[in-house]
Amino acid sequence: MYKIKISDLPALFDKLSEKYDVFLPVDFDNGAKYKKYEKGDVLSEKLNTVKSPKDFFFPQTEDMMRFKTEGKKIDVIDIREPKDDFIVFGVTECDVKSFEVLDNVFLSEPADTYYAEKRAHGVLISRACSKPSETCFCKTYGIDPSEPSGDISTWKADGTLYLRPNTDKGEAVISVISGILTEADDDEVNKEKEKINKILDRLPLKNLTTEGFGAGKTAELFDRPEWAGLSQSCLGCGTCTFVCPTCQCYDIRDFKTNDGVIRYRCWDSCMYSEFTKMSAGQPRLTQKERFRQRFMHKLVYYPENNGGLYSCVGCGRCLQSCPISMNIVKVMKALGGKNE
Amino acid sequence: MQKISRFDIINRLKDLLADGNVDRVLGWKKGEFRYDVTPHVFTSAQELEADFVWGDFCGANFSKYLIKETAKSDKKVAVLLKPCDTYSFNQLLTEHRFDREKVYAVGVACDGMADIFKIKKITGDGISDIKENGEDLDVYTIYDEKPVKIKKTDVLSERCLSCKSKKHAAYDELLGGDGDVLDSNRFDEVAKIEAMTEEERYAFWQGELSRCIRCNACRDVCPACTCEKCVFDNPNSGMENKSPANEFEEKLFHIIRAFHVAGRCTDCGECSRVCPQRIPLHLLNRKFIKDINAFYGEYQAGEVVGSRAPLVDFDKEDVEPKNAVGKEDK
Amino acid sequence: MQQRIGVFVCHCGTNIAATVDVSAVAAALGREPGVVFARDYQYMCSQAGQDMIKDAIKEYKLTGIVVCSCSPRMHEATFRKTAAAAGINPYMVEIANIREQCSWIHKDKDEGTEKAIILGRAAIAKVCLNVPLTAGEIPVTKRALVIGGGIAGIQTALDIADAGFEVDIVEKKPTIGGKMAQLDKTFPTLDCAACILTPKMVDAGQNEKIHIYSYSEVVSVGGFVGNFTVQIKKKARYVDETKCTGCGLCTEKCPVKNVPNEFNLGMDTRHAVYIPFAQAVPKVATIDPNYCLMLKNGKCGLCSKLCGAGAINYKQEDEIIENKYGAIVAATGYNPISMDKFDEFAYSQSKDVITSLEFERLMNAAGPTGGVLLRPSDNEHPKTIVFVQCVGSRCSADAGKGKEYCSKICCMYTAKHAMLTREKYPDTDVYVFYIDVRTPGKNFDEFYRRAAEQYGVHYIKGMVGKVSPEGKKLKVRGSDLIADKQLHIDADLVVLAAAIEPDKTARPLATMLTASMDTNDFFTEAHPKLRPVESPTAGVFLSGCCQGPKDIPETVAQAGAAASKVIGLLCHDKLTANPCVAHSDEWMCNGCSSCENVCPYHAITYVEKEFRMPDRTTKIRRVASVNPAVCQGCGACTVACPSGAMDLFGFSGKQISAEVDAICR
Amino acid sequence: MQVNEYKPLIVAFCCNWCSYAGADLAGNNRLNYPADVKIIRVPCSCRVNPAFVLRAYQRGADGVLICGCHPGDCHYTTGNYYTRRRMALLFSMLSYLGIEKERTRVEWISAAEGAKFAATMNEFVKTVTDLGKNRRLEDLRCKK
Repeated sequence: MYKIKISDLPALFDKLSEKYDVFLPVDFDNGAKYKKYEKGDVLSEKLNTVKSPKDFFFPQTEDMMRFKTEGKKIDVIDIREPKDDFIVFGVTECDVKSFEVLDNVFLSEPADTYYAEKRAHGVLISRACSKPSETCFCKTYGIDPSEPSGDISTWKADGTLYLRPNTDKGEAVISVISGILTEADDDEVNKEKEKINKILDRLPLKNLTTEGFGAGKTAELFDRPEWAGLSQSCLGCGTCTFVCPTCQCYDIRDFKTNDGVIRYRCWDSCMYSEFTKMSAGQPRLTQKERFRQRFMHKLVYYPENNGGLYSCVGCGRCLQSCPISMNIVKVMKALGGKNE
Repeated sequence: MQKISRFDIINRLKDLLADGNVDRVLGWKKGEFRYDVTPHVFTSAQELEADFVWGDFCGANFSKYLIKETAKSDKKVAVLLKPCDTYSFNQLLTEHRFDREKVYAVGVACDGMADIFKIKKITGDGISDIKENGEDLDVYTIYDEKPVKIKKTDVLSERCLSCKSKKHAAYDELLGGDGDVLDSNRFDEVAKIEAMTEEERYAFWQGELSRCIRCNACRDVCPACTCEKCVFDNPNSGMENKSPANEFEEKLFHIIRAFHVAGRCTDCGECSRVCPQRIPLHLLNRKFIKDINAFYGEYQAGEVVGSRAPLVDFDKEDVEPKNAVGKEDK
Repeated sequence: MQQRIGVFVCHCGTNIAATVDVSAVAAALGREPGVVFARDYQYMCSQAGQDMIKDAIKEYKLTGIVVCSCSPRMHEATFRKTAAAAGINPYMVEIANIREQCSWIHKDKDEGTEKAIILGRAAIAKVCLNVPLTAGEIPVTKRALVIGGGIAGIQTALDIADAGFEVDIVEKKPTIGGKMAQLDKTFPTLDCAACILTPKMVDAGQNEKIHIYSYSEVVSVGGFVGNFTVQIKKKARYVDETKCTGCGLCTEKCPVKNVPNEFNLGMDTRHAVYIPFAQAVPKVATIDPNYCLMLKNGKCGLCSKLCGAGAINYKQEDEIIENKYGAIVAATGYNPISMDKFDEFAYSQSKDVITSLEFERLMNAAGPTGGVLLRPSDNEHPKTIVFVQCVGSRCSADAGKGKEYCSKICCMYTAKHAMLTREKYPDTDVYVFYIDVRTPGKNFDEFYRRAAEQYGVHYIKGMVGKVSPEGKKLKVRGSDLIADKQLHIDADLVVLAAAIEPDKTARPLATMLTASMDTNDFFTEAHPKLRPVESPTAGVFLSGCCQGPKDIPETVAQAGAAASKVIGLLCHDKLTANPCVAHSDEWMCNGCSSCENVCPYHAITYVEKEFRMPDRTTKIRRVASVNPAVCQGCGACTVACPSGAMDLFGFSGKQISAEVDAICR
Repeated sequence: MQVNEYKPLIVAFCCNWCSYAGADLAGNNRLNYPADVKIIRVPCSCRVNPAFVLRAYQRGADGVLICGCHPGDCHYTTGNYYTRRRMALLFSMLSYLGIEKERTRVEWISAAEGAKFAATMNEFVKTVTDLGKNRRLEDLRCKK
């Protein structure tokens, strides 16, 4: 365990940014968002950035390759360039856990090399959630925000930031800044953990459980009449999907340039009427079906294929941004076992 | 504090259901917290009693839902409409988007809606309850026993700060009385941007629009965006796209969207309300409204059913583009 | 299916080849995706060139062709026929305009070549998205409308009727005849205008195929070639045309006698009930509501009492008649311009300064003076007459008055006036001030020389600077450019050859007809050389001075030409429609009516239609439906439509975008 | 003196009946204007969708002209009146977003105004050349 005074954080970021591209949540007028560190930037106190750190590994739009045409000739060009190491700082535990969800999808064979490369170069520095929001429900999925993981875990207590490397990558980062860190014991951190756990007990969604969901529940849940009511006012926008740290659907598209084509991928949303459109049309014709797909995937299909792991981490972003305030919590309460 | 109480509204709605005038009600349903209210179709008095809410977070405009809702059954649906919602209601009727005969419109008086984002800016996260207390809101958090007292006027939604009308443009009956068309200051923000230099304007919008994540919430909530298939979803349109791939795509989407609703946008402000990135999208639509008023005479979309939108109309003496554009430039 | 495009680059002799490296263009375009054949040739539009295209289409199994040549306005139709002859759809042809919009305007060969390649690429990009279009057929209403009953309109109507088609004439005045009826003699033969016109008027009046709507105006025109719907307002003349025998008793007995007589240009008076002139057709009285005592204050009723036929009807109202026509001829004629802005000639100050048309009436036996030339001011014989030519014609654009064009007829009628004056009154001195004397016409110059040489008319090259009335005389100051001196003439009468301009009714009519006009309000012809009597709007034809100044023989010739075009149209039972029309994708349409609101032809209607939805439900939806026979293909609806449901064949959104992309590459 | 090597790319949408014919007339009369202007023929100026204008900028155009018949002289009677409203609003919006308003323009040029067509093109090319490359509405992907 290491520590550094909060007031010395600028020095830490300065030091880190000599070697790495450092990204950290910074407050903006419209909310917190990840930003590449520049001198003077201050770490946001807010837990949730509007968009999750998923963007660094699986960007909303990502060029994949290029086709260059000359007359009737076509060349295929790999446009990937070597990636440098980078640090994403201040990742909450729910967001850290989202990478487990994403890794299952992108790193299982055949691995997605675009994603894999970024994962290999990215360092996650997590932080404990000292001040959870009313919309937080990570505990529902067994995530402990007082005990963050990642390559390095951090806690803030009493004007001090405590750091604990968890991986080799983390150790490597610590070695860069070891000059400005001091060794510390676990006492303060344990106290902070306790404090956080007490707050967690006061959260309004503390009793939300996954009971009634998970692998093997398809038949039970698929035709439940509640879906109609839950989905009836869904606008079919992609807000929930695009702020979600675990949503991983994308579309591959071609953009016609002046002398060829750029093939890129971009996030897609199962809420969209055009999602997974095939030559015969869309498999899910109504918003009810699309709505159901999103939650069934998170709560049933994904766990079924990934050893029981849910593809929701309880970050609460969708609770905050859905235009009509319909969300996974309301779905779980309406359909789940003991969520009265 | 809203003028009309939840109790009065529920009682009237129960009567309507009981009379058999309507068999369902489009209203606001309570959520997990005070502020996460969801549009919902209520079908019984019990359901209304249990879940109906009316208060400072009932911002959602139901007009657009009527397209879908009226197509479901031959029975009438009752809908609750705030004054600003009634303009969208009329505009949709002008565009033949639903059958007026299948709707029973209940106008509700509105004293403006609160913006949870503004509240959280003051109180921070962890809100456990919000209670209306006269002109104030008492906001309780899990971090403090005592509430934070906030003046409602300090956390009013942007659109409500420049409310154009407390008068209902359409209704079958009113609850809480009717107000007046207001002499609003809604074009001040537009004028402020117009007064910037070209470079400043560019930088301003660059900053705003670069945040767009193309979630389509603005479009999907917009009562004027009722196309069967949006050009941005249609591969044949030549501008279909799913992502804000770059600056150009961001601008293209928002310019075309604003243009498509120009003359049809009633300025209900839903686009800005729902934007997860809090881009002031209404300032694009309002620019068109301001220009239309200046170039072609005052026009309020949705004020009257059947009025002819300025872009499908003309006057032989209309101003020339070169004389119209950028007169306010420095 | 993958398109197989052929590209044909025309040299146009050296018109294109001089500034565009045509073989380089062909080579570059041959490398474009989709192009399987490209070559250049000296004259693509020649028989050999067209044969080359046809052969290539067959040999290379082309699905579309691009011709890089002159403007599509010139030869698009030619190459469409070529394509059709070779078995591909005529709408699979695009033209890259590398002559008018490239070789002729650029001097640098590299620049010209580069631009030609880009224009060619745009055409290739477009043609790849072309779809075969089939022109629909539209029925033709076998009836024509002639607007204007002057000599142009009469002749057109007679010729159309001769071919066996029904034809209606709409004339705003109570009688047909027009300006020619007001003329005395006609140049260069000096035969009497009435003698040659009135038999034609009678012919028109008696022809079974011709119906004359006199004292009537066109108020609206809808529809399109072959199928116009026209509303004609028959103004109330308070006389039942079917009963009036034209006996003229009422026009003699009417107590209101002081009405300025417009037929004589206000130089004498008529009664409140009147027949404009003796040979009027129809010979029916008309009551002038501005003067009739009965109509103004309900007192009098004399004419009604006198009329044996019982034709007077004070309660008559304007009537709107709606008819269908296959073709419309505009023959709205001309008027002399107002002299208001020409104060230097003292027109408004002295009654003895008159216009040439007024002079015609003064010389006419049926005119206010019974054909004796008398000064309007004192009824004395003028001894010195000055004719001023080009009053308001050939003015510079910045003069702020007058017209830039030559009115064409003034030189000849002034020579006629001068000659007739000298013949009838040899004691009169006649001066003609002119800028140029223009006499290009059969026997015209001979006529003018006779006036100057045999009749002793003093032709003075120069312009009159000022006319000032002094006592009984008019002091005329002018310059003689040949003698290089200032002239002062004490004249008794000054005659101004006022410029002629299109009738004021022509502009609103053009709007109704969607026919275009030039800046002077003359109707524009479809092609100035090759289609001089057709307007650019299909089914609308031009006759007489509404298209440009002309004399009587030219007018009659053009009237006949217009008639032959009308006959050529009406003898078809069906017409081929323009297939480049709008069409709506009903699945995209949301029924908002935006397109309906902007359509100038009411070609779009909304229908409630049952749809089988993708979710297997049935839904009734309100969707736009375009009548392809009515749509003219402007495309206003395509932009008004927010959902992009409306598109235009031949100019689809995708095609135009592809052109943009190709140009900006 | 420094020679300006910059050549702008200008897309001119011309209505078939007036402006395109005006351009033909300019050609007939051999009136020069820069080759930077590329004309796209449309039936009427009202066929020009704002999306086409934006697309031209996206693809690298530096200036866009929309040319039609003079108001009142539209071959289709009313098309250009709609053009006038649509483009006034579109241009105003572009200016509001900080995009140089001089780049986009509506011109009424009749079939008889060949000289005006050439003069307009000369003047517009100069205006756009002075403004320089369009940077604010271009899509860099197109050039990749």
